[in-house]
Parts: sequence; C-alpha cells; structure tokens
Amino acid sequence: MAAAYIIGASTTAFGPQPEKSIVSLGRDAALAALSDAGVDSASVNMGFFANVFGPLLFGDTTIGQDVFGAIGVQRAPIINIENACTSGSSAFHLAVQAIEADAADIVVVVGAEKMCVPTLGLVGGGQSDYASRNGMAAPVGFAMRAARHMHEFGTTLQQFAAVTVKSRAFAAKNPLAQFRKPTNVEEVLAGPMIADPLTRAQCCPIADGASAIVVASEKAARANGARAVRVNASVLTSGESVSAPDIVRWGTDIRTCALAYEKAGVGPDDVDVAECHDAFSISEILHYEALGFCAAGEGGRFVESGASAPGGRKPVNPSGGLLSRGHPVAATGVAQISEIVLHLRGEAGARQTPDAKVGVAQCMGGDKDGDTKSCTVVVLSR
Amino acid sequence: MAAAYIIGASTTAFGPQPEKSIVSLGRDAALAALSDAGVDSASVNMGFFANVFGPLLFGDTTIGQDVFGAIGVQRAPIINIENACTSGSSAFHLAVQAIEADAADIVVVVGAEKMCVPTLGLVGGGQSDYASRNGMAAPVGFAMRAARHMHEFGTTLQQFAAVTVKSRAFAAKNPLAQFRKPTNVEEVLAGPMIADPLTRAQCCPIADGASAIVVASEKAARANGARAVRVNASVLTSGESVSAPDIVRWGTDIRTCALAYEKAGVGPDDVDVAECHDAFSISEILHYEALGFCAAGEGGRFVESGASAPGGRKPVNPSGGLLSRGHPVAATGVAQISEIVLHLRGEAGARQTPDAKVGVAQCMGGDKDGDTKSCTVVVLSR
Amino acid sequence: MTAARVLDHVFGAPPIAGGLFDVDASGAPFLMGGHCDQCDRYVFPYSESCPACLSGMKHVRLGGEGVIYSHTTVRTKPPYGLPQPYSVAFIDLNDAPLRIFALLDHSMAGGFRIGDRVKLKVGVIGHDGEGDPRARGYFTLKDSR
Amino acid sequence: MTAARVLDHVFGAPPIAGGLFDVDASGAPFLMGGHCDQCDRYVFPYSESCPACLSGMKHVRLGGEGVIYSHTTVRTKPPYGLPQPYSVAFIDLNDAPLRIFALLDHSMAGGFRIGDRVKLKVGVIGHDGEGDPRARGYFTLKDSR
Ligand SMILES: [Zn+2]
Ligand SMILES: [Zn+2]
Repeated sequence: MAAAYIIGASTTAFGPQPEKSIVSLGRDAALAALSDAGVDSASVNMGFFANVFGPLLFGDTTIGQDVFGAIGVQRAPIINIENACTSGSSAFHLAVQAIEADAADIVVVVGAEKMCVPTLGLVGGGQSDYASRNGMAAPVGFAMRAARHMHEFGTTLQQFAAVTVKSRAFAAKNPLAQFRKPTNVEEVLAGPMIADPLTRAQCCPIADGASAIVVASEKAARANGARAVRVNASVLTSGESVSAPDIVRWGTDIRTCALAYEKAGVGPDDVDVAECHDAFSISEILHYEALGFCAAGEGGRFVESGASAPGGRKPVNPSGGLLSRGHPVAATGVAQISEIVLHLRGEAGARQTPDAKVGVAQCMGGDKDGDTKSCTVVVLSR
Repeated sequence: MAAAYIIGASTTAFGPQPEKSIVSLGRDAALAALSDAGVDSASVNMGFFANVFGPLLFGDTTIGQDVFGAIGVQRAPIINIENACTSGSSAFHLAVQAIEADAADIVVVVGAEKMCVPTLGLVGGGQSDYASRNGMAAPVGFAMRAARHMHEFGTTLQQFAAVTVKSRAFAAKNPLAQFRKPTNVEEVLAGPMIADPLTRAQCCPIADGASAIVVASEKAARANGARAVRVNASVLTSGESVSAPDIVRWGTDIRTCALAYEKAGVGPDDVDVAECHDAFSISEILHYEALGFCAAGEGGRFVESGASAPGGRKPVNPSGGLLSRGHPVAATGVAQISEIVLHLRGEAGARQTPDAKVGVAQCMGGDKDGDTKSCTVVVLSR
Repeated sequence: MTAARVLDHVFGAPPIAGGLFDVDASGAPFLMGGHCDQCDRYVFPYSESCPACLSGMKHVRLGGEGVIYSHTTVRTKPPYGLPQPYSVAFIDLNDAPLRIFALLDHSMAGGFRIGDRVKLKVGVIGHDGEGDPRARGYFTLKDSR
Repeated sequence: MTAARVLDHVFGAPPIAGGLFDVDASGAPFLMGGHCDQCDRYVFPYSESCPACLSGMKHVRLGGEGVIYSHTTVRTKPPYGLPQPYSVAFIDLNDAPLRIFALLDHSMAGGFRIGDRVKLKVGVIGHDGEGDPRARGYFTLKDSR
C-alpha cells in the first residue's frame, strides 16, 4: 500500500467573516496550502471538499467544484463530502485512500464553513429525529456526559472550567484564533449557563473559516524534502446502537483511538502533541481518556494538573481548539490536522511543541442513539 | 492495484412514495443488495451514502449513518457524498477506490433520494449563482443545447421525440420504472412545452427511490462465483471554464468517455449495452456522440435508426433511463450501474441485452459556466 | 373518530409523533417501543427492524417508570417551542433494559438528581416546528421530595 | 446618495447583483466583467482571479452587443418572479471573446433566432428571491424585423 504524506497545509482566521462566501473562504485556504506545498493547480489530481451548512443556510450544493474552479483546478475529479463534525477529516481520510489506491499523486482537501448568519439556530439533528424533537441539541448530550462524569468520577466544575482556561492560554499564542483573551476558572464559571453544568465559555463558538491540506504520494512528497509529514494512520469509524450506552466510557472514541495507535504502531506515550474535538469542556476530558493520556475517569484531574497546558508534558489543542479558535464545522477536521503539521515541522510559532515527532488529531460528530455518528483519528509523524 | 468487483445490486421502484423516508428507501435497497450478494451486515467494511435533497428539503444531514444503522452496519466507516446528479456514481467511484487501496473487502454504496414533496421547486443552482438568478435551471441549458444541435446538425424535433419513444418502449419491460406506457412521436411532440424545443415527455420526472451496490475485492468476490461483475474502469472528472463553450461538442463528456475506454482497454464497438444520463431527450443524443456510438452531430439520426432501441445493435437505457424510470437524483448514478450489472449477469428479464459482455454507465450533473460540474463513466464486464 | 383524533382528545393536542406513548385503561401513560424475539433486544422509539439482527420487531409496552442515569437543564433559547428552561435526561427504564432520552417535568426544571425515580406523564409541551401545539411525554419525580 | 441608491434611481430598482452592468454617459447600458493581463482572458461575471492562471483580474467594460449562439424560451413556472414565458440565450459578445448566458427581451419571448444581433437593455424584471423587485440586464433585437 502506497504511503501518504502531507506537503502543504493552511488555515484561515476563524470567526465571523460576513464579507466572505463559502467559496472565497475555501479558495483562500486552498491557495495558501498549494503555495505552502510549492505546487501549482495543474498538478492537482483530485479534490475533496467538505461542507455541512451550505445547503441548509444558502441552498447551495456541489460547492466543491466552485472552490476548485476558483483555484484553477479543472477537469480533475472533485467530490463533496458531508459527515457532520468529521466532514473535513473524512475528506482527508478519502484523500489518503486515493493516494493509497495509487489513483493520484497530489490530492487537495478543503473544508470550509459559513455559519455566522442570523438564520442559524441551535444546531441539532433534522426534523425526522425523535431526540431532536424532544430537546436534544449539540450541548445537551455533552452536558449529560458532564453531569454523569461528576457523579461517577468526582470531576469538579473547576476541572471543567480548567479546560477553557487552558484553551484560552494556547489561543493567546495563535493569531488565527477567535477568542484570545486569557481567562480564569472563576470567570468561566461566572458566565451564563447554557446547559447545566456547562457555562457559555465551555461551549465552542460558531465561526466562518476554512482549512486546506495537500496530500501527496511518496514520489510527489520527495520534492517537499524534510517538510513532508508522514500519515501513519487515518482511521474513520461510526458509532453503534446499544440498549444502554455508557456515556462516560465512550466506546466509539476509545476504540477509534486504539485502532489508530495500532495502525500507526505507536502508543499514547509516543504522542508529543494532540488536537481533539473539544466542542465542550467535557468533550476534551473524555478525549484525554480515550486517547490514553490518562486513565478512565481521570480527565478532570489531568487537565487540572497542567499536563495538557502550554509547557505541559502532553499539550492538547495548542491551536486553541474548538473552544477558543472556533468551530466552522467542516473546516475543523482539516484545521486540526493542519495544526499538527505545523508542530511536526517546527513552524507553530509561539505555541510550538518542543521537538514534536508524533502528533494526533481526533475528531467526532453527530448525535445518534447516545453515541456519535462518526469518529476520526489521524496519526502523523516526521 | 487491487481489482474491484460488483457482487450485489438492487434498485427500488422509482416514483412518488409518500409513505417512505429517505432512510427507509435506502434501507430497502441496501438490504436487497446485501441479500443479492449473499453477504451479511457484519461483513461490510465501509459504506458510502449519496443524497442531494435531504438537507434542502428536510433539514436532515449525515443521513448515511442512519441508513447503515438500519441495516445493521455498526462501527464501520461511513461517509456521506453529494455531487449533484453524479452523487451516486461518485460514491461508487470512492467504493472502488477503497477496494483498490486495499482498505476494505466489502463496501456498500447506497444512493437514496426523496423529492416528491410540494416544497421542491424548479431544480437549479443556489442563490449565490449569477446564471440561476437570471433564469438558468435544469431544462434551460439543455434546451439551448437542443436548439444549437438542430441549427448545426439538422437534428429534428422528431428525432428528439424518438428518444422518449425508445425510452418508453424499454420502460414497458421494466416493472420498476415510473412511466411504462408506450408512446409515439406525435404524442411526445403534442405535450406541453417546457423549454423550447423540449416538451414535457422529453424532460425526466422527479422521483423517490434508492439503489444500492455491493463492491468487493477479488478475494471476497470469489465466493460470488460467476455472478461477480468486474469493474474495468471508474472515471470521475470535473468540467472546465472556457471563454466560449461549445455546447454541442461536449468536451467534458467526450473526454470522460475516452478516458474510461482507455482505462478499460475497450472501445465503443465493444460495448454491448449502455446506460446514460438522459435527463432530457437532447442529453441522450449528446451522450451517444460522446460515447462514440455515432459520429459527432449524428445522434439524432442514430436514435431514429432504431440502433439504441429494444432489439437494436446498441441498446441504450434499457432500464427506461431517467426519462421513463425517473430521476431520484442521488439514486440515479447507482441505479444505472445496477442496471448494467443485471444485463451482464443475464438477469434483466424482458429487457435483457442478448449475450452482454461489456456495459457502460455514463452520468453527469451540475451546471457551471456552460459545462457540467461532474461527469462519471463506469465500464463493467463479465 | 380517527386514531389521531382520539389521541388529540386524550392528550389535548396531537402527539409529536405516532407510536411513542399511549395510556392504559386507568389513564396511566406508558411508553411504546419494539422488541426482537430473536435476540431479546428492546428499542425506543419503535423501529421496524432490530438494530442487532435485522429481524422484524414487535410493538411492545415499555412501562412508564425509570431512574435518572444523567440529566441536564437547557437554559438557552429552546427549539420546538419547548419551555425555557427545560430539563432532559437519560433514563434507565424499570420494565425493559433500555436507557432512553426523554424530557423531564419543566415545572421543576433543574430540580432533578441522578438516581431519582421518575414516572411518565404526557402533556401539551411545545410545538411541531411550525407552531402547532403537540403532546409530548415527559418524566416527573415518582416520589415527592 | 450611496452607490446602490444611484443604481436604484437609474434602473428603477436595485440590480440583482452588483458589478454586472452599468450605463455610460449617453445612458447606454454595458456589461462589466474581468480581464487577465497575463493570459488575455475575459470573464463574465467578474471574478477576482483568472480561471486560467489565477492572476488578479481587472474590471473592464464588455460592451452591450452580441450575436445569439443559442436560445430557449422557458414556459413553466419561472423562478425569481421572472416573466412567464421568458427567453434566455448564450450570446457571443462583439467586444470580447466571450459566450455569456443572459436573459432576452420577454416582450418578444419566443421570437429570437440563432444568429440574431442583439443589444443590452436594463429593466426591472422579477425579484431577488424574497419578493423585492430587481433590475436585470437583458438583450433585445438590435435591428427591427
Ligand atoms: Zn434482534
Ligand atoms: Zn490569466
């Protein structure tokens, strides 16, 4: 099986960008990623475009062909992907698969989202869904995970708040993040309650933004020299339907991380830096546990210890994560991988993880039967 | 590169099915395809789900996980695909790529669409598009192709109508088609005009429906024995932006067919049976020419000769095609391939192509700059 | 009188979806779901085929009592005209091995605890997304506190 | 007076999108598009970067005359409140090597032929998708027939 490499990556600023369309956001990220890779449009053999809200908010479909058209990619196969919050990382997964199938030498992945419009309501499932129609929405399932985590493991409100405090500390070092002002536990807990026990600062903000990655075959990566980053594993799984889901020992999350480690031939101790899907403070705590950075139930104490903070032994979400950088849904999965690429190259500026050799990007999305619809874990190394 | 095979295929009836949801349509097709392949849900390594209108009409997203959940596929990677009219064939393309990458032994592709609801208007681009806002919609571009084809090649109204007459003659033999009553040239031309020179019977009807295919590696296909159909080529391309598009010598269509023939190592003369994207009568005439079944400009005379009709030397759209079977957008690309599978297996009943050894399925979709956004051509053989 | 009209009469508005709940002869509400005879699996809401083995499922009563496994109270602008704030929970049912998502009694929103014993009620709460009132099932404390 | 109000004043309603057309000093309407100095490529509507070479594009006038390359008349219920029936065409512009899609004069819908010489006009035709009237460019016969 042919190996896949990342030779270019770029992310736009995240946050409200009323003057930008989905296409212009995607184009900006894609052009910057091509320039980062040092390849031109004519070299692109295939393109994947990830977006969730275009059809719902603007009636736009098949947007990828417009984005790739705007960067001068013509005739090459282009496919539009939607997979909830893993839209971008699922598109990346398919790009890696195209390289592995020897179907392409250079594949570009673009995730772009425009959400900061008045017509966007509370994000939930469609109208056909029992849970959605009875009050399930993005924060609700996670708030119940938080309450149960407190009940079973003694996790505290202060520990949840520590996730946001750590997130802002990293975001202060990332010029592209949306919320860059440092905060503290008291301030996080004093904010308005969204869904008990999650206050507003523990819920990620929506955003407009895009991110793009250039994936290459070994042959095409050679020209990129030492900057090329190796894809050791890209794993995509789906949730399952069980009679009584354990919402604080998240089977799908745990299983997907383990599968990615196995495929990459590494373990949690080998990971130098990680991005995870911190849509809410509790999410990051659960992902610490699934990624094996601490034992089950210990996520709250792990963040409180400072281990995942700037200067800690296991930096998590150095970009600021969803909580501070913002969450333009289909851009997120691509941006997480892009962030890891920067650290492995030593190009992450003020937030650089010292001597990063192995990095992980974890993402998940969509509520179904007390589980997630989709989960991705990518392991990269230099 | 590992070879891919089709070991199961199934299509639901197409037409208004008000009692069925997208999920139930997709489930019906997928279960029947699995049963046709003789494999169970637990053997499925990966799933692709194609749909276009779920978000626009019902606010539903990430539907594939619900469809695959309903057929008992859990944990396996599932990805939602949208690529206009080629959504289903693009999903198939990715399934073949997954086999070629050695990432899976059994991949299921499901295309499902529910369109027969009062909220569906004239199908066009989104509100961000110049052409859409100035009157471009699905029939409009094709009506102009028809007018130009008449002007340059002397194609007649009777020849356009002959496409529909031939389509109904085939559909009469397909119990799953929507319009099965035979018609004649006079009746087709006497119907209400939609966009000059296309009357209503020359425009495909919308429909609810689904189709599913089980794609397998050589190893997994072995158990399927002689019924397995070989995928000789699956080609996906995008359109291009030129200053003055020639709308009757359709570059993207011609190029994609040629690429598929080259990859498969066959030519037009080797093709025993074809399905093509006959969204309008003129479409099929242009696709005859792109597929090389006749010379450029000769499509009208080709259909008039009876060559593509039941009993003709080059049967095209034996399913009834989009014009008679109906066009549930994301199901269409999968259903076309399924139809070819039936003929190659000798299981197409009253419409069976005698001794079919090589078959082609051509699809395209999305308007952009006088070209299509996406085009797929699949070559299959037994 | 059609089935829909009967439910309308009993609950004060049509239910948010058919087949979720009903009342027994004494007027006590109960949940309805599915059961698979092949693998003894229960589901709520009802689905035609068993998620484990794809066998056809039977319609069964799931009772109306359970214990709160986890819960939250949503304080932002609610969807479907639900009350502000509204509480929801995962509830372990007494009469079937199922952990289900459900609304809690909004008259005591924020007043629930993990482990609380709860029972089903049905009332007109919120709308159908287009403004028409709908009956929804919700759980309230079984024992007074 | 803002730019939008000026256009509103000239055309009787705001244009369906900015940057598509304008009028010269004599009041004659013309199309606006983009030109790439690198590869001498024209586009309509304007786009920031050249589809061929991605260079930045200059705003240029594309004139207001051309020849019909193909056309149709749409007789079903029209989108955006366009007239029923309405005619559209691909038009080869005289002053730039471009084949563009455009509306035709609906007062003579169905009366156009391939090869007809046409000229641009602007009028209030249809709405913006939400019912507000909009000015749109359309082509009518240059020579009387
Ligand atoms: Zn069962
Ligand atoms: Zn140029």
